[in-house]
Amino acid sequence: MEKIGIEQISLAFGFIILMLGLWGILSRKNIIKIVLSFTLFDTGLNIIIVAIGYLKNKTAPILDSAELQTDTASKIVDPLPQALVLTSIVIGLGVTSLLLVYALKLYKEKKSLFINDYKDLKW
Amino acid sequence: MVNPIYIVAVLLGVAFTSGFFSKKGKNIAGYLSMLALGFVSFVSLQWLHGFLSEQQAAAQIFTTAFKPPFSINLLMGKEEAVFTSLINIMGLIGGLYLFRKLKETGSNAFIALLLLIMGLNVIVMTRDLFNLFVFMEISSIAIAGLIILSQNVKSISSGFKYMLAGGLISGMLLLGTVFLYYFTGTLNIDGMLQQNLNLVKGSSVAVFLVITAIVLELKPFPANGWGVDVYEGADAGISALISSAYATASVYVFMKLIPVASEQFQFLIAAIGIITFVASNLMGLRQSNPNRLLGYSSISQIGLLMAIIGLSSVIGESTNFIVISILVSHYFAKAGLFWISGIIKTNSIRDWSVLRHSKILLVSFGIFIFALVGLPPFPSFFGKWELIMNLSGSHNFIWVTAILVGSFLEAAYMFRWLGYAIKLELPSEIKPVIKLNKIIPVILFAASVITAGYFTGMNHEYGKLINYIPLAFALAFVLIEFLPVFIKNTLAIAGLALYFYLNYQSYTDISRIFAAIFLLGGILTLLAGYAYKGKRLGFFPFALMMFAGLIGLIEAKSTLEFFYAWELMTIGSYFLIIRGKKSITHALSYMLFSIGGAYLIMAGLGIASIGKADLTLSILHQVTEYAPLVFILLAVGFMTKTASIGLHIWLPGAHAEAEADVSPMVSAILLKAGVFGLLILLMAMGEQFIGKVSIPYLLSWVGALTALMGNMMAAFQEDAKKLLAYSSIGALGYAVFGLSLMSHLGWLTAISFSITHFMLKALLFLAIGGVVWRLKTKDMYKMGGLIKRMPFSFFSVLIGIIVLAGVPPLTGFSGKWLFYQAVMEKQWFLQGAVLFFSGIIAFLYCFRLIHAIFLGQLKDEHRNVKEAPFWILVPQYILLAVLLGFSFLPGSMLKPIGNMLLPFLPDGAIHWNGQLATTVYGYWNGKTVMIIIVGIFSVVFGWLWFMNRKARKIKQFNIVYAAERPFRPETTHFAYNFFAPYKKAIGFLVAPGITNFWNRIDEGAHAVSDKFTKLYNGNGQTYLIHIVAFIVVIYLISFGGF
Amino acid sequence: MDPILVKILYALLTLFIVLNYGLLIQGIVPKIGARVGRRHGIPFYQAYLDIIKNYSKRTRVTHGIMFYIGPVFRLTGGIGLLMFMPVIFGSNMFQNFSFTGDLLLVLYFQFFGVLGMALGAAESGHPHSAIGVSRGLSQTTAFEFPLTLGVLSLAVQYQTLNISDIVAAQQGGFMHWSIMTNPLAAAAMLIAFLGAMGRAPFDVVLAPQEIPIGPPTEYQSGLLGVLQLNRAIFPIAKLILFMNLLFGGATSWPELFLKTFLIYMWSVFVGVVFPRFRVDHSVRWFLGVPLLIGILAIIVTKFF
Amino acid sequence: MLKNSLILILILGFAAIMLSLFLSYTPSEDLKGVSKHYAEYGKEEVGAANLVSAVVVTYRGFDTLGEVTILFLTASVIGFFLKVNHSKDDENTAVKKYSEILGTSAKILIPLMVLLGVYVFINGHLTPGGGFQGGAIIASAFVLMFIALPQRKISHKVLSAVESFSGLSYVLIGVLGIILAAGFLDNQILSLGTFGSVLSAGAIPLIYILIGLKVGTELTGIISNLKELQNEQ
Repeated sequence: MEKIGIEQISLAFGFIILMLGLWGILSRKNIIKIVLSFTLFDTGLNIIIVAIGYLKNKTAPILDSAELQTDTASKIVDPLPQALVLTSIVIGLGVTSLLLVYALKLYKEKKSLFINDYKDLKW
Repeated sequence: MVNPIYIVAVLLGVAFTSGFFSKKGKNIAGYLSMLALGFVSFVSLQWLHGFLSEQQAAAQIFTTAFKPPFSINLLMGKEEAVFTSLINIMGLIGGLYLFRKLKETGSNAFIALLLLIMGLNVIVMTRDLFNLFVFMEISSIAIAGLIILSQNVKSISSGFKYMLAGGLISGMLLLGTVFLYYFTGTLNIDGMLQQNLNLVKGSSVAVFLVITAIVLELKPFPANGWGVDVYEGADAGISALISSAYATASVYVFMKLIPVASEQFQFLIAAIGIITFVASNLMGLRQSNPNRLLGYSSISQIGLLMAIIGLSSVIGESTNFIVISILVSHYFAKAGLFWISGIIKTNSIRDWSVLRHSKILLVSFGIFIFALVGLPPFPSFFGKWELIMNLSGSHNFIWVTAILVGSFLEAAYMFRWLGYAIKLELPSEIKPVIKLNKIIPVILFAASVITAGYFTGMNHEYGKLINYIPLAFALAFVLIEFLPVFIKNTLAIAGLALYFYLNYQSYTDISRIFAAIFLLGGILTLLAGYAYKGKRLGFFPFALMMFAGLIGLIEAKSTLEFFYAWELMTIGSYFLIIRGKKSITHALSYMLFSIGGAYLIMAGLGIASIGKADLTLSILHQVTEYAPLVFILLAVGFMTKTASIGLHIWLPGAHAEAEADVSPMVSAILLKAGVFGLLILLMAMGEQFIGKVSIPYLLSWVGALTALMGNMMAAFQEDAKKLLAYSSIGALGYAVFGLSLMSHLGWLTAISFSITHFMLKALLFLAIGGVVWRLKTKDMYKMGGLIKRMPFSFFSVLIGIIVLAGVPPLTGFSGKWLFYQAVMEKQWFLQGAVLFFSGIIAFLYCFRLIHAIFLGQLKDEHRNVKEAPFWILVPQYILLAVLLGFSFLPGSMLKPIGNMLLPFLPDGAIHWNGQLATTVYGYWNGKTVMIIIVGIFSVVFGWLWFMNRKARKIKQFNIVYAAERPFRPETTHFAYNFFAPYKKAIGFLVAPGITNFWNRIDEGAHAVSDKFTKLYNGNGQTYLIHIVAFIVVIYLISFGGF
Repeated sequence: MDPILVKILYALLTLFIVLNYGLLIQGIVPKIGARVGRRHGIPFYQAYLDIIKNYSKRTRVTHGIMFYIGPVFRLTGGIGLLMFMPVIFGSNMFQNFSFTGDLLLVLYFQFFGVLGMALGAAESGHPHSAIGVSRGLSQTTAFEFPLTLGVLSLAVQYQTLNISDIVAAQQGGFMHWSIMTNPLAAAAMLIAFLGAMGRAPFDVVLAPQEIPIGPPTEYQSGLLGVLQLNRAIFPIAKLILFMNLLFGGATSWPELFLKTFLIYMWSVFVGVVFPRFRVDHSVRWFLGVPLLIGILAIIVTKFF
Repeated sequence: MLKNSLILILILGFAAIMLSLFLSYTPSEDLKGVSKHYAEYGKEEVGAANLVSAVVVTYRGFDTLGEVTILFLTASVIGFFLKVNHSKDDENTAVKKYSEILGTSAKILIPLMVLLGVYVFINGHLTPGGGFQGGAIIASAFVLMFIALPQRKISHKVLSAVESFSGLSYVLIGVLGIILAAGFLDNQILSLGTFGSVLSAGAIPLIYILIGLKVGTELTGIISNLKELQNEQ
C-alpha cells in the first residue's frame, strides 16, 4: 500500500463535490439552487479531469526553461486533460448562463422559482 | 468531391457572419443561411451519390497537420454520407418551414439553426470521443435555443427541463470520456475500439457511463419525460428538427460507439430499446395532443432502432440496411407529421379533420402514417421485414414478439388518428392558414418517402423482384383524379382486363381460379361503379391498389413478394372501407386485425426461413423446425382475413357501412385472399400436429363454429348489409372447414364453395346495395313490398338466396352435396352436423332478407321509388347467368377443379359421368335434377294457371284482417325482430362475448397506458431523478451489483 | 317406348297412388279421432270435397307474382320429394327418379317447397303469414339438427347415402331394421319427425286458434287447392322417407300403406297426449335431449 | 419522506458507481498514449512553449473551434431569448448610483484589467493562459464597469461586429490551413518562428487573439444583456 498522494486526494475531492452537486440537483426545489448545484457538479467534474492528468512529482507542461525542453515526456504532467478541462469549463459556462437565463424567464412567467410550479406539460 | 470539412466551415462562417447583420439585415442572414444549408446538403448528397454509385471509397478528413490519434479526424463513409445528407436536408427544408418564425426572431435564430446542423454533422463524422462531446453540447444548446423560438410558459419550461437533463447526461458522458482516456491513453474512437475495454472494472464502468449517456440522449423509457415534454412544448417545426435531424444524429453516434461495449451490455441496451419501443407506443394510445403523441412515437421509433443496433451481433450484416430503412421512414414521416401539426395548430387529434380543407395535406398525412407504421411501399416496410426475418431466423422469438407488439400498438393509435382525420366531422371554428413555405416541405417529404421506399426496395435482395407495375397503375389514378368516373372506370376495367388477358396463362391451375375471382370479379364489381356520378375522389387508386395486392398474392414467388402483396391489399381495402358512412371504428378495427394478422404472417414466414438460404415461397414446403408454430402463425394470420370466429369482429361493420359496389369487393373478393392464403399454406405444409392433435382438426372446429356464429348472428340483424356481412363470416367458415379436411373432396368443396360464394355474395351485396342506394336506409323493417318497385333486384336476391341456402336444383346444392361426401369420407361428423345446423339457420336470414325488403307491405314513402341503377343491375345479371349455367352443368365447374387438385391430392374420390357425380357414398346428377324440377314446376304452374287464370290482382291492404282494416304499412309489416321466438330460445348464444373480449383488451391497454404516463408528472426534477435512477439500475443490472 | 317416357308414366302412377292415399288419410285420421271421442266426425272423403270446392270457387284473387308462384313451389317441392325417392323396394316401376340423387338431395329438396311457400305467403303482406313463417322456420331449424345427426348416423352405419342401399341393408326381418340396429339414431329421427309433421305439440306454426292457418292465411280458391294437394302428398313423401330409413322400406304397396299409416299414427298419438309448445319452447326442446341423443348416435356408430 | 429517502438511495447508488471509478484509479508514473507524443514532439511540431496551448489550439484545435462556437451560440441564444430592446437604452436611465470609491477605483482598474487580458491571450502559447482566459479577464473588466459605472453603455453593434469578425477570421484561418498547409486549422500557415518568442508557434498567437476578442465580447454581451433585462423590470 503506497502512500495516498495529492492526486488521490484531489480526485476524491472532485468526486465528493460532484456528488454534492448531484444531491443538490435532485433535492433542491429552488431553481437557482438547482442551477448552482449544476455548477458544483461541473466543478467536481473538472477537478476530476485535472486530477487524472496529474503525474507524481511532475511539473506543468510549459516548456519555458531549457531544462524542460529535453526529455520532456518524463518531466511534465499530462497536458491533454488540461486542454480538455478548458473546454469543459467553457461549456459549463455556456450551459450555466443559459440555465440562468431560463430561470430568469421562468420567473418572469410565473413569478416563482419553485420547480414544482412548472408542470404544465405532463402525461 | 467537396471536402466535408467545408460543411463545418461554411456553416460556421455564415453563422459568424450573421452577427454583422442586425435587425435590418436579418433577411440577408436568412437567405445566406438557406444558401449555406443548401450548399452543405449538396456536399453530403454528392458524397452519398458517390458512395451509391460505388465509385467512392470512405474518406478520412484530418484536422491540422497531424494524423489521429494525435489530432481530431472526421470520417466520411457511406453511412456518414447517408446520415449527414438526412441531417442537412432536414436543416434546409426544416429551415424553409421555419423561415418566417426564424426571421421574426432575428439573425440569432438562424445562427442557432446553422450551428445545430453544423454540430450534428460533426457528431456524425467525428472519430474523436471528446470532440463528439463538444459538438453534442453545441447541438443540444442550439436545440435549447430553438425550443424557445416561441416563448410561452410551455416552451420555456420544456426547454429548461431539456437543459437540466442535458446537463446531467453530458456530465456522465464527460466523466466516462475522461476515464476512458485515462485507461486507453487516447480519445480516438478507432483507437479505443482496438483495445478490449471490458477487462478492467474501471474501464468497463467508463464504457458504461459513455454508452449510458448516449442511450439517455436517445430518450429511453422511463428516463425520457423531458424528451416527451420538449416534443410537446416546442414549436412543431422545432420538434420536427429534433425528431428528424437530432435523433438521426444521435442514432448514428450510438451506432458508432456501441462496439465499445461488451456484447452482454449491448443486449441489455437492446432490451432497454425494446422496452422503450413497447412502452412508448403503449403510452401513445391515450394521447390526444398531436405533438405529444408524435413525441411518444418518435421515442418509440428510436427505441426500436436502439434495440436493432444493440442486437447487431445477432442480426449481422443487414443491420445497417434495417436501421437506415427504418430511420429514413421515421425521419421523413415524423418531420412531415410535425410540420402538418404545426400548420393545423390544434390541441387534439380529434380536430385533425380540418386537414380535409387541404387535400394535399390529407394525402401527405396518410403517406406519413403508412410510412411510419411500416406498410409498403415505404422504406420501413423492407426494414421491418428484414428485421423480423433475421431475428426469427435466428430463433429470437421474444424479440420478434416484442417488436410486433410495439408496432401493433403504434399502428393502433396512428390509424385511429388517420381515421379521425378522414372521417370525423369538421370542427367549424378552426380553419388552418396554409402558407407556401410550410406546405412545400410537407409535400417534398411525402414525395421523398415514396421515392425512398422505391430505392429501398431496389436495394433489397428480394425487394427488387417485386412487380411494381400494378401498384404504379393504381397510383397513376391519383394523377387523373380530376377526370369523371366514367373515364376512370373504363380505364380501370380495361387495365384489369388487359392484365388478366396478358397473364392468365402464366398462372398455374388453382392460382388461375383465384386470379379469375380477383380480376374478373374486380371487373364485374367495377361495372357497378358506372352508376356513380362526379369524380368519386379517392376511390379508384385504392380499389386498384387492392386488386394489385390481390393479384400480387398470386404472382408472388418469394415470401417478401407475398407479404408485400398482402399488405398492399390491406391498404387498398382499408381505404375502400373507410369510405363508408359510419365506418370510422370499423375501418380501424379492420386495419388493426389486418395488421395483427400480417405481423403473425411475417413472424411465421420468418420462422419458416430458419436455415434457408433463399426465401422463395417454396420454403414452406421444407419447414423443419417449429413447423406447427409456423403453421399456426400463418393460419391465424390468414384467418384474420377470412374473419374466422374470434377474429371476425371487424367484418360486419366494415362491410355493412361500405358503398354499394365496395361491399361486394371487400366481401365477395377480398375475403378469398384469406382462403387463398390458407390453401397455399395447406398445400405447402400439409397436416401439422401439436402433440397428437392435428391442427387441421382444430381448424375444422374453427370453421364449424365460425359458420354457426356467423349465420346465427346474421339471423338476428336488422341491417340488411350487416346481415349479409355476417353471412359472409358464416360462409367463410365453410370454406375454412373444407380446406381443413385435407382431402380431395374437402378442397373441391372449399374451392367450388369459394367460387359460388364469390358470385352469390357479389350478387346479393350489389342487389341490396342497389336497394339501399334508392332507399337511403339499411334497416330492413323500414323497407317492405319492394317487389313491386324493384322486380329486377328482387329476382337477383331470390336466386341469390336460393343458391345461398343450397336448395336444389341451383348450384348452391352442389357445394352442400360435396360437403357431405367429404364429411362422410373424413368422418368428422360432429363438425359436419354443426355446419349443417348453420346451413339450416341460413334459411332464417335468407328468408328474412327477401321478405323484409321485397315482400310484405310497401311503405308510403317508397311508392315512387325507382328500380336500382342500371349499372348496378348489369353485373348482377351477368352473375345470375353464370350461376344458372353452373346450376345446370355443375360438372363443368367441378371437374376441372378436381383435375387441378389431382397433383396435390391424387385420391380423386369423385367420378364424373357426364353431369353425374359419384362417390363411394352417393351420387348426384345436377342436370337431371334440374330438368325434373323444372318439368314438375312447369306442369304444376301450367295447371294452376289454367285453373286460376282469371285471378284478379287486388290492392295492398285487401287482406283478411280479423274484424278490422290494417292501420298503416308500418304496423302491418311484420319484420322487426323477425325471429323473436328464436332469439328468446337461443339468443344467449349470440351475446357479444367476443366483441366484449376485444373491448376489454382495448380498455386494459388504455388503462395500462394511463398508469405508465403518470410517471411523467411534468416536474423537471422528477425527470432528473428518473435519469439517475436509470443509470443506477442499469449499472446494477450490467455489473450485477456495485 | 322411350325408357324416359316409361319412367315418367310410372312416376305419375306413384304420384296418383300417393295422392289418393294422402287425401284419404286426411279424412280417415280425424274420423278415427272423432269416433274415439264419440263424435260423428267428418266423412272420410272430406279432403276431396275441399279440393273440389276450392277449385270451383268463382272469386279468385292474387297479391302478385310470388303469391301466385308460392303454391307452385310448394307442390313442386312435395312432388319432387316423392320423385327423388325409391318408393317400393325391389320394384323397377316405383323407383321414380331416385337415380338422379341420393339421400342428400332428398333432405335438401324438402326446403324447396318450404322456401317457396314462405315467399308466396309473405307477398300477401298479411302479418299473420309472416308470423307463421317466422315460427315455422325457427322450428324447422331446430328439429333438423337432431334429424340430420340421426341420418348421418345411419349413413355411417351403412357407409352410404344411397337410399336404395340403405333399404337393401335392412332386408331380412324386422331385426335388421335400423330402428332395431341403431335405436339411438332412430330415436333422434322419430322425435324430429314429430316436428317435421307439424302436428301437435308442434303445430303452433299453423296456429289454428290465434292466427288462422298460419302462412297460408291469404290463400283461397285454386291457389289453396294446390296447397291442399301438397298437404296430401308431402307428408306421405316424408313418411316414405322415414319408412325407408328406419323401418326397412316396403316391398309392396300394402306394406307401404301399413307402415306409413303406423308411423303417421305415432305423431297422432303424441299430438293427442301432449299440449302445444310455443316456438321458443320447442326450439329449446329440440336442441336439448333430442340433440344429445343425435350426438350420442353419431358417437356410438362411429366408435363402437 | 418517501421521495427524499428515494433520492438518498439513488445518491448512494450513484456514489457507489463513482466509488468503483475512484477505486480503479491508480496514479501513473509516466505519460502514455497520445500525450507522450505531445510531450516529445510538441516542440518541433507546433512550436509552442505552452504544451497545453499546443494541444488546445493545434492538436485539438477542432475542439476549440467548437468551444468558441458554444460561447457564440450561447450568446446568440441568450440574445434572442431575452429579446432586449436596445433602442430603448437611452431613455431608460433610471440608474442606481454606486459608491464613489468603487467608481473611482474602477476607472483605474478597468484599463489595467483589459491590458492584463490582452497580455494573457497574446502570450497564450508561452505562458499559462490563452484566449479564453484573456477573454474572461477582459469580460470581468466590463462586469466591473457595469457594476461601478452603470451609466456607461457599450454598443452592442460594436460588440457583435467584433465577435463576428473574430469568429469569421478564425474559420478563415482554419480554411487557410487546408489551402496553405496540411489541414484544417493547421497552425503552420505562418512560420513556427523562434521557439519561446512571442511571434512563434505559427498561427497560435493569432488564433488566441481572435479567441480572446471573441470570448471577451461574447461574455460581455451576455452580461450586458442580462443587465439590461434587469433594468427593464
